[in-house]
Order: sequence, then C-alpha cells, then structure tokens
Amino acid sequence: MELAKDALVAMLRRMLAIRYFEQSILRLFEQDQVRGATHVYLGEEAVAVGVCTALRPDDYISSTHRGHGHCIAKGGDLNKMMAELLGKATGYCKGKGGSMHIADLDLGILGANGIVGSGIPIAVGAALGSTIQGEDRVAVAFFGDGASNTGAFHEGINLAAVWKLPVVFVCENNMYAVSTSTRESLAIGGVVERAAAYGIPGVQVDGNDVLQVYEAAREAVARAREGKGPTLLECLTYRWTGHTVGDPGLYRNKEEVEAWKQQDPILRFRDYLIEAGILTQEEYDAIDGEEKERLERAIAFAQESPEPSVEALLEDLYA
Amino acid sequence: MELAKDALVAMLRRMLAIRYFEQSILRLFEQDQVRGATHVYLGEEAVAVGVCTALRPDDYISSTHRGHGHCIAKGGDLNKMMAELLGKATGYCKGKGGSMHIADLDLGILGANGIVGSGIPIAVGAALGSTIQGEDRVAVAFFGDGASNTGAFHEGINLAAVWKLPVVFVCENNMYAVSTSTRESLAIGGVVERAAAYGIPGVQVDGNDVLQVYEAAREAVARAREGKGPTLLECLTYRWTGHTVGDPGLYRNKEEVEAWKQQDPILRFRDYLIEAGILTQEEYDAIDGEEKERLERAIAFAQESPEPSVEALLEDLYA
Amino acid sequence: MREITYAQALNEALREEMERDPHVFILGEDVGRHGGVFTVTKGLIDQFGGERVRNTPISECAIVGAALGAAVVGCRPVAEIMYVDFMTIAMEMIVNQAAKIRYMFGGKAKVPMVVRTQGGGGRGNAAQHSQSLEAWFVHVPGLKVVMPATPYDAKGLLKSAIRDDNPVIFLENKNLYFRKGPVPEGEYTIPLGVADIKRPGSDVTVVATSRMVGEALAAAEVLAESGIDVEVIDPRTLAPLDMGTIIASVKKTHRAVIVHEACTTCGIGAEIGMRIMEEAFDYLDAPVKRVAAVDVPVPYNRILEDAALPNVEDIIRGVREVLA
Amino acid sequence: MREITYAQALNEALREEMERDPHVFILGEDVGRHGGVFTVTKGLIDQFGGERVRNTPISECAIVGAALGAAVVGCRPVAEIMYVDFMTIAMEMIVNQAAKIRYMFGGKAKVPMVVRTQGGGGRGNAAQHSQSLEAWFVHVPGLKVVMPATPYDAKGLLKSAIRDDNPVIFLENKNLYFRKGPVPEGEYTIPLGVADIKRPGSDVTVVATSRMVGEALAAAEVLAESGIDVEVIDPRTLAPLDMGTIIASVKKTHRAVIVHEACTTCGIGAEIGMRIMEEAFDYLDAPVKRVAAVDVPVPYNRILEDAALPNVEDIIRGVREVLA
Ligand SMILES: Cc1ncc(C[n+]2csc(CCOP(=O)(O)OP(=O)(O)O)c2C)c(N)n1
Ligand SMILES: Cc1ncc(C[n+]2csc(CCOP(=O)(O)OP(=O)(O)O)c2C)c(N)n1
Ligand SMILES: [Mg+2]
Ligand SMILES: [Mg+2]
Repeated sequence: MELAKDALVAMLRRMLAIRYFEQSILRLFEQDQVRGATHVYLGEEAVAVGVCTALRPDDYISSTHRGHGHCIAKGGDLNKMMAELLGKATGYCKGKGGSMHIADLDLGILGANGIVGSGIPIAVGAALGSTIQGEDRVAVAFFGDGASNTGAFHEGINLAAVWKLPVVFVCENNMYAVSTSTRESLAIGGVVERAAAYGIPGVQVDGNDVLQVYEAAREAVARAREGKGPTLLECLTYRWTGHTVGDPGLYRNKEEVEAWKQQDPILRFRDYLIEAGILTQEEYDAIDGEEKERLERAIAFAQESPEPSVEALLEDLYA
Repeated sequence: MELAKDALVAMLRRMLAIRYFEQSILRLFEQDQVRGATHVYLGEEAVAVGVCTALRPDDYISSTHRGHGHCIAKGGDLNKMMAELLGKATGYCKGKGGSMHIADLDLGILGANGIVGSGIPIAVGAALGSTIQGEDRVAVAFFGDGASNTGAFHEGINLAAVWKLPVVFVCENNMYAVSTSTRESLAIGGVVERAAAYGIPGVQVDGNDVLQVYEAAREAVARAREGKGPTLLECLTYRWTGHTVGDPGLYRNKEEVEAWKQQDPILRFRDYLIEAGILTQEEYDAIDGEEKERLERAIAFAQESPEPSVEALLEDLYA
Repeated sequence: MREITYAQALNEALREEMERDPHVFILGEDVGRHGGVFTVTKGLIDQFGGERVRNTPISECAIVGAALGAAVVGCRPVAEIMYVDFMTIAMEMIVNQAAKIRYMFGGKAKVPMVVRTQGGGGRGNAAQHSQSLEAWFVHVPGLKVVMPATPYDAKGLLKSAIRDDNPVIFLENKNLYFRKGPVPEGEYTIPLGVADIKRPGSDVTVVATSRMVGEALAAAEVLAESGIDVEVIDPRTLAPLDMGTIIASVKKTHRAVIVHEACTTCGIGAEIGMRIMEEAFDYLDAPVKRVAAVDVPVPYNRILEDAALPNVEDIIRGVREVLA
Repeated sequence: MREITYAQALNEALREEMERDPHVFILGEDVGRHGGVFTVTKGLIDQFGGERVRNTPISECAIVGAALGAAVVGCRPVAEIMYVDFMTIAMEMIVNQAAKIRYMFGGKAKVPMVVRTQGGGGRGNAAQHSQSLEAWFVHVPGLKVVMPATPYDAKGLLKSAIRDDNPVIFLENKNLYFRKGPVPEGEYTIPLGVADIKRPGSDVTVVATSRMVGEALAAAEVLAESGIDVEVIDPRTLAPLDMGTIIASVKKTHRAVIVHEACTTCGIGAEIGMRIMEEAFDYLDAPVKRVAAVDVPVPYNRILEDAALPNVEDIIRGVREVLA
C-alpha cells in the first residue's frame, strides 16, 4: 500500500521526535535531572515508527525497557513523557514510574517494562481481551533479541499461536543484550527462525529501513486482524549508544558502531523522500526544526512542572 | 550398531520390569498403600528403555512426574523404588519423596520431578558440570509433550545449544498433557519442529519401537559425547491409563486407547525377538516369569520394611 | 440450608459471575472439558463455550501474563494455577507486573483479575505439591490475598474477588474441596477484608486460616470440655487483613495463638503476631504463640507428613501453653 | 587496614575461591568480559577463561536450573541474577528444586550452589528494580540466606557461602557496591549464622540488615548525643538466623527496633519481632518496633522514593518511640 505524503511526513516527524527526545535524555541524565535505569532508542527509530504506522490508534502495543521510541511512535505525548522522566507530577505516571513504566492506555500503550520478555505475554493477553470483547484490535509486542531467550517469549508466543490471537511479535534485533551478542546467546542465524516452533510465519527485514518495516508490519497486522493468527517480525537494527545511559559499551568495536551509524534510519528515509521527490530539503529542514522545537517545549514543560507531593506516595495502589 | 543378545534381553527385562512395577502400583494405590500423585508409565516402556540402553552407567538422566520407567530403565533398584512408593525408611528417599522424587545419584538418576519442564535445565546443568569437571558424561532430559510449552524447555535447550553441551532432550509425546491434547497446545505437527529454534538436530521416532528409539538415541548420545551439542529426540507414544492413578481419562475415546494398546511396545519387541530367531517363546516366558517374580519380591521387601521414625522429620534438610 | 462442597461452591460462584458479566472468563490448564483437576470448573465450558473457558498449554507465566493483559484492556479473567507450588513460575507476572502496574502507571490502569490456586498438604503429594505460600503474596503491596475456609466463604469471597478491580490471589485448599458445608441458594457476596469470628469465646483468641479453621474449631470443642472458652477468628482475607477484629478479640482475651499450615518462619503468623504486639502489647498476658508447620519440605510418608503439619493436638497444646 | 569497595571485596572472594577450588565457576548475564553490571566479576574471565566465567542468555530459570544441575553432580556454581526482582523468574528452581532436593531425596544429594543477586532502592530504578525480597527465601526451608552490609562481611560471607554444601541465596545491595570499608589482605571467612554486634550499647537493641546497618549506625551516633546508647546488631545471615545474639541483647536493653529496606508487612522484621516476643517476652519494656519500607511499590521520583524507604530519621524516631 502506497503511503500518502502526509503519512510519510508523520513518520518522519515521529522518527525525528524520537531522535531528539533521546538525545535530550542523554543530556538531562548527565545533569541528574533524569535518574535510574534509562535506555535510549537512538538508531532504532525506524522499527517503532514503521510498525506503529501500520497500526490503528486503538490497537495495542506492549513495550520494553527501551520504550521511549515505541511510546512516541504510537502517539505518546512528549510533554507527559518528558515530565515523567523528570519525575514530575504532570508526567504520565505522576512521577512514580520513570523511564521504564510509561504507559498511555488511551493510546493503546500498555506500558514500557523493566523486565525483559514480560511484555510478550501481556500483549498476548491484550489481544485475547480484545477478541473476547468482540473487538478487532491487534496487539504488538516489541522486544529485543535478548528477550527471545526468555521463557516468557516461548510461553507467550505459543499461547498466541495456539489460540490464533491477533498479535504481531516484533523483535528488535540490535545484535546485543547489554554486552552479550546474539552469537553468544542464540545458536541460530536470526530470531526469525524461531517462528517455526510455533507454526507461525516469520519475516526478517532491514530494521533501519522504515518503509520495509512498515510494509512487513502492515501485512502482519492485516493477517492478525483477519483472524489468521500471529506473525514473528524480526527487524535488524543497532543501538548507537551503550545499553543504559552511562554504559560506555566497550564490548563493541568502534568500526561496528560507525558502520551502523552510516545506516542512520532517519537520513536514509530523508534521502529517499527527497530523491523520490516527495519532500524538498527545505521542507525537511522545516520539519526538523519544528520537531526540535517541540522537544524543547516538552523539556520546558517538564522542568516547570511541580514535583509530586509526598501524600502521593500512598495513592494509586489499589483501585 | 547391532545389539548382542544379552543386551536385547536386558532391554526386554527392563521393559517387563516397568510393566509389572506399574501394574502393581495401580493395585497398591487402590489399597491405599501408595498415596499422593502417582503417574504410571504403562505403554511407554520402549522410550525409557530405548534411550537408557544408549547410555553409559555414569551418564545422567533427569526425569519427570511419570518417572518410574526412567528409573528402572537406568538400572534403579526395584526394592528401593517400591519401598519409597510405600513410604518406607528403606526407600530411595527414606519415604520422604514418594513417586515424584525418586533419585539415585550413583546411577546418574538426578531425580523424578513434580514440576513439568524443570528437569530440562537440571539435565543441562548436569551436562555443564560434567564438562567443567573434564568428564565426558552425557545427560538426558526426559519430558512430555506438555512440557515442551514451558519456559523451562525453551531456556534450558537454548542454553545447551549455545554452549554445545552434551545433552539429549527426549520428548515423550504421548499426545496428552492431562486432558489437553497436543492439538490444543501446540500449533505444529510435532515437538521435533522446535529443534530449529535452537539450531540443533531434531529427530522423530516411533516411541513404541524400542530398537528405533535406541538407534536414534545412540546417534544423539554419540553426537553429544563428541562435543557436537544437543539433539531433540521426539518419541511418539501413548499412555494406556489416566493421567494419574485414579483419573478415568474420559477426555480420550476408547478406540484411540485400544488402537494404541495394539501397539504394545513389549509385545512388538517380543514378536521381533522371536521372529528374528533371537529368543524362543519359552525363553521369553521364562524371562517374563522372572521379572514378575522380581517384582513380587520388591513388593514383599517394601511391605516388610519399617516406617521412618518421626525423628527423621528434621533430618536431611541441610548438608 | 442445603449443603454443598467447597468445590461446588466455587463452581457456583464462577457460573454466577460469568452469567452476570460477559467480561468474566476462565483460563488455565485442563479447566475446559476436564473441569479442572479438582472439578471447580466442571460444566462451565458446556454453558459458556470454549471462548470463555480456555484450556491453556502448560505455561504458568503466559497464563498469568495473558490474564493480566486481558484485565488491563477491560476483561475480568479468572486464571487457574493448578497448585500454588506452580505459582513460583508466575511470580514475575504476579509480583512485578500485576501487583505494580496500577501504581507504576500513576493510577492509570485497573487490573481486575483473579488468580485461583490451591495449596496445603495432608494428601501425600510431597514437597512440590503441598506448600502454603500465602505470606509471599501478602508481602507484595498491590495484591489482595484471599483464603477461604468453608464452602460458604469460598463462594461469597470468590464472587467479590471477581468483582474487585485489583489483582486477587485466591488460595483454595486441596483438602477442603470435597468437604460439605451450608451454602444458601442464590446471590450473596462476602466483602474482602472482613474477618469472621467462627466461634466466639472469652479465654483465648485463636486466629486460623484455611484448613486450620476447622482444626481450630475442633480443638476449641475439646478445650471447652476443660472449661477453656476459645474464640476462633478466620481472617478470610490476608490482604487486606482485618486487624480490627483480631485486636478487639485479643483485648478481650489477652492471649492469642495463630495457626497456619505454612512453614512457621516468616509465615503469616509472624505478621499477625507482630501486629498484635504492636497494637495490643499492654493487653497481652503471654507472648503470642504460633502453631504452624515445622520448617521442612512436606514429606511423603504419612507419619512424617502428619508430624510436619499442625493439627488439632498441636493447637490444643498451643492454647494450653498461652494459658499456662 | 586497606579500604576497598564492597564490589571489590566480592570480586576478591570469587577470585580466591576460584583459585582455591577448580569446581567453582560463575554463570550469569554479562558476567564475562563485561564484568557484571555492578563490576563484581570484573577481570575474572581473564584469569579463569570462558569455561569458568560464563555469559548466559537472558534466562533466569535456566541459569539457576543449570547451576543446580551442576551442583548436584559435583561443581560449586555461583550464579548471578542481575536484580533480585528477576529472581521471580527463578523461584521455581530455587524453591521447589534447589531448596528441596536434598530433603526429598532423603539426604542423598548435596546442592553446593550460590545465587548472588542484589536488591534495594534509592537509585531511582523504580518498582521493578528496587525490591528487597529476602523474607520470601527465609520462608523456604532448605535455603540459606545471606545479606552482607560491609565490604569485610561481603568477602568473608561469600567465601563461606561458596564453601557451604547447601543452596545459599546471597543478597547484595546496589547502593553498597561502591562504598569502601576496611578489608584485610589475605584469607579469612565469616561463618554463616553468626550475627555481628556492629555497635555495642545498653539502652536499646537495633537489628538492621544490609544497607540499613549503616543507617542504623548513623542514627546511633545522633542518638548518642542525646545520651541514648544504641546496640546495633547485624544478623548478616537471615537463615540460619542467630537469634541467640539478638535475644541476649534484648534481655540487656529490654527494647528492640528492627530495621529493613523491604516492605513492612511480612518482612523479616515480623519474624524477628515475633521471635523476640516468643523468647524474651518478659524482658520487653515496650513492643518491638519495625522501621521498614512503606507498603507500596518503590516509586521513581526521588522525593517519593525517599519517603518510601526507611532512613536515619525514621530509625531515630523509631528508637525514641520504644524508649518513650
Ligand atoms: C528478566 C530480566 N533479566 C535481565 C534484565 C536486565 N536487562 C535489562 S535490559 C537487558 C538486555 C536486553 O536485551 P534485548 O532484549 O536484546 O534488548 P535491548 O536492550 O538490546 O534493546 C538485560 C539483560 C531484565 N531487565 N529482565
Ligand atoms: C509447571 C507445572 N504445571 C502443571 C503441572 C501439573 N501437571 C502435572 S503432569 C501434567 C501434564 C504433563 O504433560 P506432559 O508433559 O505431556 O507429560 P505426561 O503426563 O503426558 O507424561 C500437568 C499439567 C505441573 N506438575 N507442573
Ligand atoms: Mg538487543
Ligand atoms: Mg504428554
């Protein structure tokens, strides 16, 4: 399916928003405004945006410890996200969650997750809940290459396969789980080879090509929505920075990192848009400037927001 | 590899020993001499015996809730087994374990297990321990079709595959996990198809043909011992009785059960031995009688054995 | 009043709630045609179909995870985990996810799910099928923890648990399933967080849970013959825990014994005893006493198993001790 | 004496034990070249190679399961689980298998394994990376549970844990890793099951664990200025628990405060408080007091996190209360 210009521009905007969001997080972390375990999505923007573009607003996603990108791609509010990372009362979680627990149920965002693999059964459950309620929503589970070694991956996908639930399992294979390479943790060529264990289709794409991701996701989502069951979609990509903010990432060599940076998913998409005559350089620059500014406003919003009151400690535990 | 007559007879003896052991357990359970959760192996004798015949005495096995067969096949002492099932002080576990926890470390029997799937990582660990100690022992993990849906299966096999450990994963696919058929719990044709997820060979055999099981196990064990890593061996078989002693098994139809009983692994093996001129009917009958008698002696031993003393309650907790 | 079993009472609760609310559904191992290994879901698949009574593969993590996901998007799942011992496989989903999501999200989610399971020993099921692990769940804020002791309580509490908007760990007992007790026809619920005085008394407070409630009542009968008047309190839910009722009783009796089937150390008895000390220290004429399982895995042999688990005699002895 | 960090002390313990015994090996996520996310295994792969310092895939169940299997056949594995919160995934292996195998087998197996992990809050890691779950493990017979508070204890206790023939849950604290303390050169061990009086005193007994030991000592300094002489006891191992030292202290001071970072309800404080009541009721001049985390998931925001976790001021307040 050909995407119209405004759809393409929307994708570009979200990729840029992720890029600037994450870059600012690196800075704010250094300044101790953001704390704790924070993982950024720099270099992987095409995956979240390609996949979420294939979703309806009322579809579900479950996310990971590296969740900012998924949230933005699904339409998350930058102000509330930034405020949450700064621990403010105006944040998505009133400052209680931080980076790893941002959720927006109204947008179908079931939450980032601090536990590797656990978002998978949760997405399966959302798809199940949708089915039981007679809806046709699809659920996407984002997870990493490392997560594909967890029991939660196996149990979750098997359940979805057996029940033919409308789920798309999106593996962001960025070649590493912290310091551990996929060569050390899987004895196969790609996570996609695991689809056979569940009798579901497996598709592997260039995860730095947002249109390729989108196209594969679109097919998988359509399949899911038609009741044909889940798909395992593996997107090959790379994280530009260390595992967490603060990790120098010494387990990867410079050449490898540099080679991947040459595959910048945003620049590749920009070049495509310009070469295909969809966008001019001036239009691109204008969009780029707007996204930068939107991010600055989010930071200002967050910084000006109040801290939660101590009374909030005891609130929100039970419904 | 051709097996010599005495090896074939040893296999036959162990299959018969399992058969008579399990039949007597059904009776003793009814008489309340055996209690608790007890699962018998009737109809599946060829799997345990075929596999264990391919092992050295110092190789390891980890077993399941349906573990009597594995224990006998690996050379377990019938007296101690029976005494354990009767909860006696002379039992393998001094009466503390019962059916689901019989172990004999001297024979490499790492224990039956009440938790579905958990024997898998334990066997992986035994293989790891063997490797680290510079030994060349192989570990076999027995488990059911139902167990192949657990996280422990996935995590355990993946670890063994990545580390190329000397393990053979033996799936006893008896088509059901309690009442749940494999059609309901796996969206694939056979558990063997899961081997691809770990980059290891998968082999499926007729689990009621002890020689076919043996042959496949022999290859897998050789491969493991040569340092080439694990194999997933699926043995198609069937349990003749309900899931536990006491379960009428109403979820299976009579025709299915009867059809499988026609595939009695012991009678098939007997017929082969006689037809191939390896054994006469008279020899077979003599062996059969001896095994029956051996079992009766085990029952007598168990029944005459003392109960543990109450003081034993506090013993054996810490080393 | 008619008498039905604990299993039947639970089955009625499930049936009524499923009739009442189409968002309620069941998932677990062998809960479909088989009716659950303890018959609690018997017949439900016939009435509600395979969409709402779902047999799962053996995958406790996925069962609870899927229940959780479905709950967050608006369903009211009731997951069955066959034995509490297997909850060990679902602890991540229960503890890090179900219990915490609402709080971590700043109140922006509800998790209306029930995880039913059963514990306890006494049936020769040995160490991996006889545990009582309720204290673990009570240690985790965000969960509610229910432990019914009678068919009447089982039905009323399960209905409340299903209607509750929070994750509820519903702990049944394998030895109670086929015991009968009076259960009225028709609709009733029992609120979570309200203890029940199963026997009023004036000399000593016995707080007992699950199967131990019956044992405590039997002990009370025996002690009554010696003129000792025991008050037996069943908290029914351990989180929230109705300390009010317990403290009021202790202020009256000045002596307390806590009885549970779980191991003694770090069991719920420690918490209840500690709370009594914190809230009624000056009323206590003797230290609070625990009567609970010996700190060993539950052994298979009947003699050893009986010795490991608390029983009527142990309770009688405990009561006599706090009165000494 | 030289001062090294808690992480360095642990690293030395591992190195020395691996030099001493070829059966000792390490497995866990990122323990190899990366040296563990908290640097505890740094450099060990260079000395001992990839066979004995093994990076695993992300699979906590398999990590503990493999350690267990290797232990049963004669090795002494030290498994690292990155955060205690992830122990939820390995609970089956720890609780049903490692803790019970020896007993279930009638004493015919040894399980000499250590599971190292770390807990605690205070670093903005939020609800799924800040828990303290020691009480769960203490509730399970068959496990030993260790919680070192200083570099000195960390080293000596880890060496003993590795030499122990039972499964040991070794709970470190993320906030202590980079704090320094005196550690002598060369070989020493600290026996499991022996409490340490970190500060002798006569007015009140404070029992504190892990990071709270330092907080309790700081509180004691402040209270000393008001003439209150606090005895601070660090149990160091929670199973076995050295109640002898605690009871002796309470018999002297007549008052006790238990401090831990875990949630209050069903935490180890309940057990220790209850044991004090059971064993020294007549010596108590006031109810034992708990100073522990508020019963909520640990929040991300610094102000809220500080409010959730116990600190020096809370301990001072607690001590003043039991003296009031
Ligand atoms: C169950 C579990 N184990 C370990 C961790 C610690 N941890 C956090 S992220 C991570 C690596 C995840 O790798 P991957 O799934 O490939 O995602 P990536 O970070 O590469 O995006 C690890 C080990 C965790 N959070 N949860
Ligand atoms: C983790 C776990 N879940 C559930 C059970 C209850 N249970 C015991 S045996 C069994 C079925 C196992 O099926 P399978 O693995 O195929 O072995 P089979 O009984 O057919 O030999 C179940 C569900 C258990 N013991 N452990
Ligand atoms: Mg990765
Ligand atoms: Mg089966």
